[in-house]
Amino acid sequence: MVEPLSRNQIAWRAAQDLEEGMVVNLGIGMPVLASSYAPAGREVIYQSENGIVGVGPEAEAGHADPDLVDAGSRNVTLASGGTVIDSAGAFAMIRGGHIDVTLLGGFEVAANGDLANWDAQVPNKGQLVGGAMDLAFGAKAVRVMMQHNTKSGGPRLLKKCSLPLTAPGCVTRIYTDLAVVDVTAQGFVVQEILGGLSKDELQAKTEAALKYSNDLKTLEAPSGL
Amino acid sequence: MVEPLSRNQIAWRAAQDLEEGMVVNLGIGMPVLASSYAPAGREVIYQSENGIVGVGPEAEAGHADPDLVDAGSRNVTLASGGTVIDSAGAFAMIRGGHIDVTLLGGFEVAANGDLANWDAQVPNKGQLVGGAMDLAFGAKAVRVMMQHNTKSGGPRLLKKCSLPLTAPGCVTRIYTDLAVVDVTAQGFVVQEILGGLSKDELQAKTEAALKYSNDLKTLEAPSGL
Amino acid sequence: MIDKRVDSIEAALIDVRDGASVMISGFGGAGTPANLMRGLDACGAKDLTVIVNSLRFLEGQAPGLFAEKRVKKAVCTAARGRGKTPSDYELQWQAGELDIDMCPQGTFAERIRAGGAGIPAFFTPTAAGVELGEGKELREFDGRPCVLETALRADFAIMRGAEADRFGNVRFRGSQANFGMAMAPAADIAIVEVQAFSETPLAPEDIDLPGVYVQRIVLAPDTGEIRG
Amino acid sequence: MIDKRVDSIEAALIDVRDGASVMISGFGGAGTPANLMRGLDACGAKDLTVIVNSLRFLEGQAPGLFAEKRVKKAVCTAARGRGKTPSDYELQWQAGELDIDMCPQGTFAERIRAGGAGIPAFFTPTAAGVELGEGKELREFDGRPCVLETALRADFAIMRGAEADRFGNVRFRGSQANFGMAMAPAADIAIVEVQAFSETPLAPEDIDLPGVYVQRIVLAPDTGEIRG
Repeated sequence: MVEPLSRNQIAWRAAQDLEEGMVVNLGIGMPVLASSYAPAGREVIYQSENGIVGVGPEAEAGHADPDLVDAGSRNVTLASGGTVIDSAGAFAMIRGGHIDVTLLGGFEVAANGDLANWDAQVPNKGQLVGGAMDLAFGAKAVRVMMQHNTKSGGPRLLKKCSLPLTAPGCVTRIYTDLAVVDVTAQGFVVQEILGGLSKDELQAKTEAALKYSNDLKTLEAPSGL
Repeated sequence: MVEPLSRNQIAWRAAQDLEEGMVVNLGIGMPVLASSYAPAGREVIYQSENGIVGVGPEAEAGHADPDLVDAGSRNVTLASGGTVIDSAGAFAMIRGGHIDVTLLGGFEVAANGDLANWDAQVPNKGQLVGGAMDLAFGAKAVRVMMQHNTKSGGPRLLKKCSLPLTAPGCVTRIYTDLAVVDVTAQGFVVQEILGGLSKDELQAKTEAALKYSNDLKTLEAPSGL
Repeated sequence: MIDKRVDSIEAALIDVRDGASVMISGFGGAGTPANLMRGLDACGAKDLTVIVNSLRFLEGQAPGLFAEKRVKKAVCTAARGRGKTPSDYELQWQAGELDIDMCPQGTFAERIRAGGAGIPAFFTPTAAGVELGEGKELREFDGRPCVLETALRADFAIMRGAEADRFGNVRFRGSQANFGMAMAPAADIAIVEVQAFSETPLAPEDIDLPGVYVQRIVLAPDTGEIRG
Repeated sequence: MIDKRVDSIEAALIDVRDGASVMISGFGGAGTPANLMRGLDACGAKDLTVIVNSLRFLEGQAPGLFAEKRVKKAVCTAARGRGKTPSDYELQWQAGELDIDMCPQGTFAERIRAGGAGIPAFFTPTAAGVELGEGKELREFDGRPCVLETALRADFAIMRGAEADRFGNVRFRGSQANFGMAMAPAADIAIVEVQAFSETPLAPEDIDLPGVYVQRIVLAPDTGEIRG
């Protein structure tokens, strides 16, 4: 079997689906890596929920401006044509349906598109919802990037989420280290599968039933990422 | 009897009650004249509901900027320290209780503070509410400037308004050409009366019962305004 | 490369069809999209819903909208003609041919802001307990009566700014922003006529309306006479 | 002459008493009023209600607030400590000593914006139909379920800006504005620590937060280390 995709390779794959002119919000963690991998020459506008409209690359070492951070508290730059608004304005943009795509991390996704990505119910730890729920409810398309399985090997693509939901029925596509899976009215439909991984093997790692696209492709990403 | 106050004199009198640092919205018509008459050296911040925070004097002839108007469509300037926001922001400021005083024109005021100043029910003419209602509901203090009587001599200080209300129980003080009248829990209380005008004469021009302040003063304003 | 410019007023309004809803910014001539308003008049679309502060300013630039009875509904704060003789829209209103939703101006602005911000409805004290608020749902908050107001959205929003770039970022000057800042996010297609186009992206601090909210930019250096 | 400057952090916070409610801006260190937060710690007030995005950032600058159990209620979007060992606020939350109102961040920002804008309550889709939204009033708009959220106000709001003038006008730089733009109007007394004070009024186009919304300005050139 081919090696499962690395985090950067998952991010690369997700970035290939970002289109010219789209307004995109990248969640903290793996999703934010995607900003490095949009195809060259394709102009994507990255919004960050702390107010940045047009996030540019991370600041180079020694050039960080502590007054300019993104929602992941990274020291960033502004893209050409970018500007900064306030948090209430940024969430008005999110809630108002002005974000074409949000790429979010996930704990669990159900076959009906339910997303659980905010409360892992860790014992003795407090809650942290941040902007995840607003993005999951507000963006026009919610796409999830995550490992196909938990660290202990359990499934994350479920019949029904076990953790508290972030938003119901919101996810349209999932990028994992093993596959690209669409959420449709008929449940999960695999669009791309890792080379050398059989359908049975993928299903064994997935709780909910998988269907396959008539146009099933091999999941590929550049090596060395 | 001394001459009733002119429009500019009424505006002058109202302006004397504006205090240092107050944020004040002046209604269209007579109220906007008050901005010329605040005592010298007293810094008052004039807000205009189309977005100006810090309205300065009207533009001098030949220097009008058509892109900078106030809510009365006057070509104005910005005061020192002034800025411009948008209409939704300006009304958030008004509704949110950030306007210390609004001076408004009025058709009728009732002894309980009800104000009617937006719909004179002119036959065959459409309605125009503008920002009057937001100001009457939102400002911390609503003060009305108007002629004591209608053109045909009818009263404007009433037991009960006959025209559709702008806001209930909002008016705290009325400046007319004949008197300064406070609206209190006990109804109208005259604070100042035009020199030579008797209490009986003023009452005859007023529908609702008038009480008089223990500290009743003569209504005065500089001549020649 | 993102480039939101269109070549002409006509091209900017190409898909305004019968039954469209259009938000129109402007206050006292500032931010008033006089060229786009004239274009709206010329495009011939009817059964329109207009969301505009003052019908007088709309009639001033686009008299055909009312003369030809092409507006079926207006959401506005001012529907009074200038003279003693009733205007076309006053006559149509009285005849029941024009539906007018008369809003306090702050409620008008906030309903539009809500439409762009994904807030379907909100409570406000303005108009509670007076005739204009009759028929609206009432509820007290902290002892103060409030009415429920719903969001406004539209197919199109038109406005005027000072300068724009290819991303659709707009700089307003003076008091041009007025209703436009809230209208652009509340419309599917926001169209901004601008006095000047900047070949280089606007500086971050010069951007009042982010291009995310703008779909079309059209260069129109002069407003012509604005009648209000 | 209007002059909203106060001489020190202590003077800026002089009337923060037991039982006060305090909004605190800042995101990822930007706009974080580190000096005022330290002053809040030092002032000793207890039974506080804090309205702040992240309790971790509050504890970072003002550890005494939690170590001394001086916060009775927190409205926030993040109440998770950094390490595996529970933080003071996590322990107090579990023990029922600290009431936490956990809000989606957009709802948090909008509730504050509503508080400053005179909107007592609004409907929003966010959290409708999920556990976090349970217990809230539900209503459908255009077929979409929404929850009713109420406005937030406070006695005080504290934030950091780049520059201010005597009118209280504030310029933010970078992403400093974040929650502060909404918090200042939502508080009776908004206090802004700034890196620099301008002896001349700020230029109109440089003003992000109008002085109308600001009651006190305190000069604090350095933030010191911001712990989050």
